[in-house]
Amino acid sequence: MNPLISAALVALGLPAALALLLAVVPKLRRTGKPAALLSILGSLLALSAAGWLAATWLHDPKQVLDLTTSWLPQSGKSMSQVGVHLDGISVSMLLVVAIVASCVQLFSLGYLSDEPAPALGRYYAYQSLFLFSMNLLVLAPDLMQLFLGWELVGATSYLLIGFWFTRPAAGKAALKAFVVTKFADSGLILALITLVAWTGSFSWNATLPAGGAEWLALFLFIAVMGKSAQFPLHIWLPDAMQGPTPVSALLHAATMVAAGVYLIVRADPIFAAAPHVRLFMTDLGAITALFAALIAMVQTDIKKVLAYSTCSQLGYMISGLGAGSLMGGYFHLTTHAFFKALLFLAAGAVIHAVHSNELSDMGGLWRKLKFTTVAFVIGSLSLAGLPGLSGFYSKDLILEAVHESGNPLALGLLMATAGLTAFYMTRTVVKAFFGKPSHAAEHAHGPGPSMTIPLLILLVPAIGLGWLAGPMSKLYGRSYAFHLDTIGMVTIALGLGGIALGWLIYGMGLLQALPRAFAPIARIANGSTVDDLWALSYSKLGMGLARAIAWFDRYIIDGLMNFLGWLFMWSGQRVRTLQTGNVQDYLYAVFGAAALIALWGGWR
Amino acid sequence: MTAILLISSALFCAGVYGLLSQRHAVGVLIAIELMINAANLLLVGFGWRTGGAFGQSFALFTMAIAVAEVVVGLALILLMYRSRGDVQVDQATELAQ
Amino acid sequence: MSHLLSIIIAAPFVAALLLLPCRSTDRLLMRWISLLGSLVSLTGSLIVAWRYDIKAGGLQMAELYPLVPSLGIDIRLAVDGWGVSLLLLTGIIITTGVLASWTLKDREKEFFALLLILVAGVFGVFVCQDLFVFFLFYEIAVLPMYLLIAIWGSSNKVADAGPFRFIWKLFDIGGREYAAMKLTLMLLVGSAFILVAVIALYQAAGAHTFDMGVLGAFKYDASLQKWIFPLVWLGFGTLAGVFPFHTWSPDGHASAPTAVSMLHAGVLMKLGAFGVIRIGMMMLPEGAHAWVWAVGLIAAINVLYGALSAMAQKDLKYIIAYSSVSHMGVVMLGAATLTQGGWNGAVYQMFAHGIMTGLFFALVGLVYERAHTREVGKMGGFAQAMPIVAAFFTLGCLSSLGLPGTAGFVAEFLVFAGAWSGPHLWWALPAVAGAFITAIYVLRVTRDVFWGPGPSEQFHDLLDARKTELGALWILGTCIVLFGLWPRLLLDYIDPATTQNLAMATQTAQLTPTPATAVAAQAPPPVAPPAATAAVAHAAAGGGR
Amino acid sequence: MNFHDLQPMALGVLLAAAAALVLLTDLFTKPSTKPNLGWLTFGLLSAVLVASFTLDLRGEVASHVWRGGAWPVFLARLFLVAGLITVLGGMDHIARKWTYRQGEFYTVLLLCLTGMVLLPGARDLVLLIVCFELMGIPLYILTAFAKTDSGPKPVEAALKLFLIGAGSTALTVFGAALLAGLAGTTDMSVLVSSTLSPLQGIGTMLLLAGLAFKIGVAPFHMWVPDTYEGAPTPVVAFLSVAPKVGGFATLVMVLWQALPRLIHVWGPVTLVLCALTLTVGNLGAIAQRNIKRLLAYSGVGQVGYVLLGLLSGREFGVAMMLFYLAAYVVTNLGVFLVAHAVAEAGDGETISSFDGLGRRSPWLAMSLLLFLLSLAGIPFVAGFWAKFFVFVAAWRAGQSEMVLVGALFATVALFYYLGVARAAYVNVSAKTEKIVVSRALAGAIIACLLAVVGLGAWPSPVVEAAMAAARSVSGIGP
Amino acid sequence: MSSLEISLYAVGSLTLACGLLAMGVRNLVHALLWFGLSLMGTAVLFAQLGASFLAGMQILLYVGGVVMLLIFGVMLTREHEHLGAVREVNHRIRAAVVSLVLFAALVMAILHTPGLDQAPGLASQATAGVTLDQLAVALLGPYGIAFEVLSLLLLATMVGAIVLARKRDPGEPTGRKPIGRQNLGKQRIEGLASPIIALPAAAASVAAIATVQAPTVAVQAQAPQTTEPAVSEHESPAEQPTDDTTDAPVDVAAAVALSAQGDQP
Repeated sequence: MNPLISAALVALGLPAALALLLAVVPKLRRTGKPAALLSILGSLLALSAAGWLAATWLHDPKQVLDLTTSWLPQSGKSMSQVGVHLDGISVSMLLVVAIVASCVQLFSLGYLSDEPAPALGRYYAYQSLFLFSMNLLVLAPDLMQLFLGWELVGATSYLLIGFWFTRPAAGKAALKAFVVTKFADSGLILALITLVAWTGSFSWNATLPAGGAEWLALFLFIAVMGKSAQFPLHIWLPDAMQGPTPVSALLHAATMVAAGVYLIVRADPIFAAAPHVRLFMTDLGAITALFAALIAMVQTDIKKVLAYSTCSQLGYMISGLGAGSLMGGYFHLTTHAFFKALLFLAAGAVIHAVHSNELSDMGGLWRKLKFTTVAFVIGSLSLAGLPGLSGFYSKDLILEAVHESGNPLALGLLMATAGLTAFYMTRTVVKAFFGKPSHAAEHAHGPGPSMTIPLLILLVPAIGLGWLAGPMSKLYGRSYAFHLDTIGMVTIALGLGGIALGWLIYGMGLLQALPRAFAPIARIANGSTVDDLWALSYSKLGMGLARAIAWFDRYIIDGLMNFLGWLFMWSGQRVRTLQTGNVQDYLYAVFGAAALIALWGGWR
Repeated sequence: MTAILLISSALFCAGVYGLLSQRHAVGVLIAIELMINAANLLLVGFGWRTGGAFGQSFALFTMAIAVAEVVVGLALILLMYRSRGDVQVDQATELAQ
Repeated sequence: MSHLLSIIIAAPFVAALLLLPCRSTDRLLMRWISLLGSLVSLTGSLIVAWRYDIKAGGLQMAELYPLVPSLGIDIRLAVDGWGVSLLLLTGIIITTGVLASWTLKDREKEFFALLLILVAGVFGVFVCQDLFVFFLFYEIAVLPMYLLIAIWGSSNKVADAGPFRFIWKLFDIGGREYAAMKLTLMLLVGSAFILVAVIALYQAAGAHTFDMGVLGAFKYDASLQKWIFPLVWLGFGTLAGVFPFHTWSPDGHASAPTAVSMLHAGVLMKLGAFGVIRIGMMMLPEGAHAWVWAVGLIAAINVLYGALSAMAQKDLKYIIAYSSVSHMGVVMLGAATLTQGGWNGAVYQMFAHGIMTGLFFALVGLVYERAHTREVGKMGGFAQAMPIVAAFFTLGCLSSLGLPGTAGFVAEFLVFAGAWSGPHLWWALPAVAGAFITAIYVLRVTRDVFWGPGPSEQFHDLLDARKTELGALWILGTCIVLFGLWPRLLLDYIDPATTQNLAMATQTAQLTPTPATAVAAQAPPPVAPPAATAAVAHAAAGGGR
Repeated sequence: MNFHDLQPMALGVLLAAAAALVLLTDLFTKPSTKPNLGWLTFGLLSAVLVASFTLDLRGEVASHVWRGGAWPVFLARLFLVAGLITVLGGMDHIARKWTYRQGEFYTVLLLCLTGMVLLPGARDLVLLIVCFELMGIPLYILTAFAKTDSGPKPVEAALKLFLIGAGSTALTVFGAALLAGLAGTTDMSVLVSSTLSPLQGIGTMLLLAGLAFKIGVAPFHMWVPDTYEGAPTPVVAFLSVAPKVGGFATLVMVLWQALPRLIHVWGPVTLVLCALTLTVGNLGAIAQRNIKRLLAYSGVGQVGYVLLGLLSGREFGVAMMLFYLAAYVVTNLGVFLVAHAVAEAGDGETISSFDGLGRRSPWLAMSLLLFLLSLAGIPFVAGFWAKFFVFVAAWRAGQSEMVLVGALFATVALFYYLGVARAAYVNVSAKTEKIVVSRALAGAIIACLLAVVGLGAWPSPVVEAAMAAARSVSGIGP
Repeated sequence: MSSLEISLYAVGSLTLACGLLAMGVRNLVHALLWFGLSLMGTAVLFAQLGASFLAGMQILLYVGGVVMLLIFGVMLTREHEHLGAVREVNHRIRAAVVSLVLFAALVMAILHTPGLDQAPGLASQATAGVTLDQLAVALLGPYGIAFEVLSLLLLATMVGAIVLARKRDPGEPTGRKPIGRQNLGKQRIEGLASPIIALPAAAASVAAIATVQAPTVAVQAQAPQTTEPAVSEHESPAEQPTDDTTDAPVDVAAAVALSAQGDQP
């Protein structure tokens, strides 16, 4: 067996084994810290395997390795394969996932130190399960295994969001997250069954009948909208912040939400043949980006800001992919994974220190948490697209692609979003770290080593990844040459302008008129009409229909059955009263019947 | 032969009429005897028509059966009288519905 | 002639007989006897699975015992791929059922005896190849239900409303005797239809044997098939919870004690679906072909209807009962597609849903035993008191909404794929919508019952599952995950059997196998059990003119 | 006419002798030793039953007036079994209630049995009617045997039975007169080829009406519930079983044997009567509170199925009908004896008197359940095979709708049978003391139980015997 | 319309009239009398049809036996005067409808049945009818078995009627309630008297049975007196010894009356 494949199997199998072990052996799980260390060890091993794979692929990007076995036999042949498929795209994503996952697991050790032991054990069981399902998704040889990983990731996100199940809000959020994603996943199911109906297997580069790619792409995109929180289905992402911050960092920033983008990248042959859908993607991505950015501006909870920012960046990636530049979308996914994870973990450190998510409780933290402030600032600068940092390069690629695809509307929206992103990140940085310290921020205490090391690790790619664009493009099998043109210049200007504006308003307290202008947007955001729309449709439409049908079943159909029973009882009663007890009537019956049949006998 | 048939049928129907309208147990017995008598008449008639002895012997047997029934009937009527005090057939509705 | 199959059927029966003499005081002995009986059957079905030669396929381990030779009725046992998986399911469910009812208090002797007789009937149906004895076992499987529910069941109140309000005066709707009687009568009306169909088939095929192989291969004329199929479909469909005749299942399951509802929803409803496919579709191809649109339509309604009404229920057991109706709809939908994928999915769903419902009802039994209420509104925050039950309940929920990695997904996916590639495309849509709605109400129940702050003060003795119940939960839990992650364990058995059976169902129907599944249209006649003695053509076949 | 050529009728003769013997011994026994009269009758009956197996009963007596063969022997065995179980079951009751008139009871019973045993062989209309009456009249006497000891009910029951019975005899005689007269002879084998005429049609109908009374077919069944409720239970057990078999045997011989060419006349009428009987029988039983009235209606319902068997063809239909009757005899006797045992324990005859039987006497409850399941036609008990075979026969004769109707009514039937089973097992009653059952009665119930379960498990031998009997009556077999 | 038919019609209509009156009259005894007359009418018809023996039997058996028996039945069960033997009639219309429907069916069938009148035997033996020895040969030839079975029937009827009609079973102590099995033993001493009475009763019943059997055996030789058994069955109660108890006079009279009536062979 090829050592590379065995490495991939280790990356896949080890977290699964750990998750199973922690789940099945309650005693081990209840020990708490040791279980956590075991899980972290597993993720580190997976990281080393991923790293080794990435290294080999870097100097031989065209290599493709497969190890699959039949999973669903049908009439003799096998309908779907399960196993490991290694190529440039999957290896790079594997590395990203491994890095972020191990950092998060390490970080969680410190962040959740005051959790009771069994809960901690349960948390790390979920973490290992998540790592396994994400790897399963990444290494999928065909769309079926991708779907397996896809749903398992959704389930683990449900479990992780609802980790603190005693809190009703967490319960509601977990359910909402799972239901919305499940709703979108029916799109993926439709795609799969169409694919199997046409081609008999689930591989993405099978030949499709004419026009088939359009339908398939549309179904796939519906699932992506759900998972990657695009405009109408984004409502679950902000609520998902109920889960512990490391979970938000891992799932709702770097990996899980990126799965949608990964699906588009993976199923590129299908999307390539579906121009209309790609156009729709670009527009939708742009709209989501702007919409999320606007709402992020008025958020008071630091995690909500980052959540909406993720939503907006995902819009970016999708519109990039829609515009046809696989390189742009996928590279942005990678860079975003790192600096957004960095931002979330830093925010986690802050929350851990201040014990509250609200920006108003923070302020002037740069004195107490020096290193976290540096990390957060670099992360936000990279997000804002400061040239030199990784964020700029990937965002620039996307803007160029959208520009080349000739979609001025989308380009405008995306440019505006770039500016807004810089603005709200500065607002958050200023509100949280500079400004006058609030009461809680007084006695905040610095994060422990287990929290700072992951931040350090994540800082490196957040800064340096931009320069590695060349080798990464070879991995993706696309050409890349960095050149700065007018679009790049304008975005840089917008970014710097946004930072300056943010500093002026929040840092210096000038131009207070602008925040008041944002008030109506705040009302829309908090009211989040889209959210109510979904809730309303569920309670009125869904439950109403359900109650109607339940009533119909119990009182009409069941009623009919009871009526039948009643009818027999009633007729039984009638027959019983026929028996008067008087011999005269009996004789009458006998001879009446005799006369009748005699009449009939005679007539025949 | 049609004469015999007509008469015996009429007698039979008279018996049926009596059977359904009598209230006294003995009355019912009379009706039944009348019906059986009609049957005997019919048998003798057919016997006469075809000349075989089957008619008359069959009639003899029926007579014997009829008498047996009367005897048992009377015994029952006696019992009914003893247990109910009267012999009105349509009052005997102890066993109903 | 191996005697394995008859041992599997006889084991519970013998255990039931062994129970009768022992005194009602030695409780443990009785439990161990019934557990032993079910374990023998379980291991038997495992051995059958082990010794079943997948390459050869077809009917194996045949056995023949004459019963009424003059009419051509003899107990003919054999097992094909489907039989293996369904035997396994029944074995698992009865073992876990016995484990789950370990803490039963009153008259457990009769309870276990009736339960074991019921399961013996079910075992018989799955392996029987003689149409008449098939019907015999079917009746045995249906009958103990009445006593089991009427004596050990529980009553629940139903508000009187709607146009038939006056009936509430006559029956106490929702009570356990009402539920038991309704269940038995509706199932028996169904079996009346089946009886007529059985006789019709027997008569049309020359009235000398009841051997399913012969009756199946016989070419009945199309018009006869056209009116026999609905009889078979409604007859078995009533047990499978087909739409208009499903009303017995919510009341029946809600009133039945734990083990009984586990067995009933878990296995008996599969009996109905198995009957429809085995007799309806395989023996009456033209009939099936003519009526398949109705079966599919009703099945699609079933899925959506069951899911929606489950969403509005307030009693825990009713929710699960309606979800069984919805999942059985998926099975019937798979059967109605007459495609390889659909049938694979249908049989797999029988297995998967059996395990799931078994787990659900076991858990609900535990919760009811401790919290003495099934009102979802009253309960809350149970996870703290009983984490293991909460964990297994969540696993059950994830499986019932079709999360990949659990058995539920594989089955549902195969059915959807089969439906989508089958002649009626739009059936798959309500099914997918149904799966989605299942996700809503199932997870909402988990949140209402288990999550949330601590259990309210009225639930003081909420202790977690003990060892026997734990054993049951572990068996079912591992099955769900095992057959979810690696479906080939079962599909290797089911798939070849489906190819053969489907060939029987489509060979005379001129239904060109749908292009997508490229069914290898080889149609080997089912391997007739070795040297079945030709039934004595009894002299009275002439009958009266 | 010496004894030798009465060989085929040996069973009848033996029974008559037994009756005389019992009557004589009754004279010389003191009241205290009267109970062993019951055992004497039991002994004599079992002796005759054994004789039916050992003696060669084929051949004809007095120039084909009475013909032996498989048909009379099968039915004779059925009657003897019914008689045996009734005597065994009722012995204790009779000895206690009618200590001084036991002898007469057994004599009349034996004479009634003689009539029944001689009935199937009769090939002559006169002999048939006389045997029919010999079966009928003793029943009036037996029903009224409790005289006025315990209230007016038995007498009223007997009176109703008598009045309707006498009326039906008149009908039968008139019908027979018409038929015999037109054909010019009373020999049934000649009757077959008689010329068709409307008068003959009316004669057949009247004869059918007269015979139908005995079986309790729908419009003529009015006496059944009242008589069953009024008369003493052991007599009712016998009354509900033996005359029905006798009635059906007569119907088979008259309709299939003597008047096959008139099938277009009596066929449709019987079909209508069968449907009516099924409906009235099953519906009537639903709302009943008294167990004996319920069993009366259920008996009427069962007659519907037997009639369906009768209709479905001369040979296979009749064979299946015989098997159904065999199963019915054993099951109905069993149920009545269980009801009797419960009534003897002082509980009365309402269904609620069965409450908590499961606890008070488990074996009695178990046998009750099995009997009820057999009546309802549930597998692995005699009743299921019976119903199934009748359905197959009916289907083969083209009555497919009736099969569906029959199957659905079987479900309705299960409703009220389960009602009784529910009372026994589910309901809890205040009384908890064990029900003590006398040895003889227990023996009878166990005998029925073994027969029902035996027939259920291995019906083949009885099926073969029934087929042989059917062949012999339709003139093909011996 | 031969002369025979005319006379048949005449007598027949007469009989019918008496029959109808028997059914319609309000007073029961009158009904009984009319019934007797109609029976005599039938007897005349029998005679006309050549069945002279049968006519004799009819008179003897029906008119003599049955009617008398019924009259006694009425006398015995005469409830207190005010009710009177009246039997007013309800549901009269219903009964009339049924009988008319039946009659219509019969008449229709008679008219439609061909060949009723020109049957072979009609002309030749119009007068002779069936001779006595032919009848006797038939009774003992083909109907021999029926004859024997009939005797069994009459035995059963006799035993049954006696059991039902008697007020007190032989050997039963005078206590009204039938004693249960358990206290049978105690009765032994003072019950000594009962066996003494039982002995002659047993002897009497043996004799009765013998007389019944005897005629049937005897009759096998000579045909005519066949119907005795029908008559003789009332003899056995005659030997019933008059009980020593002072029961109500009515039933003693009944026993005597019954026996008296049956004595004239």
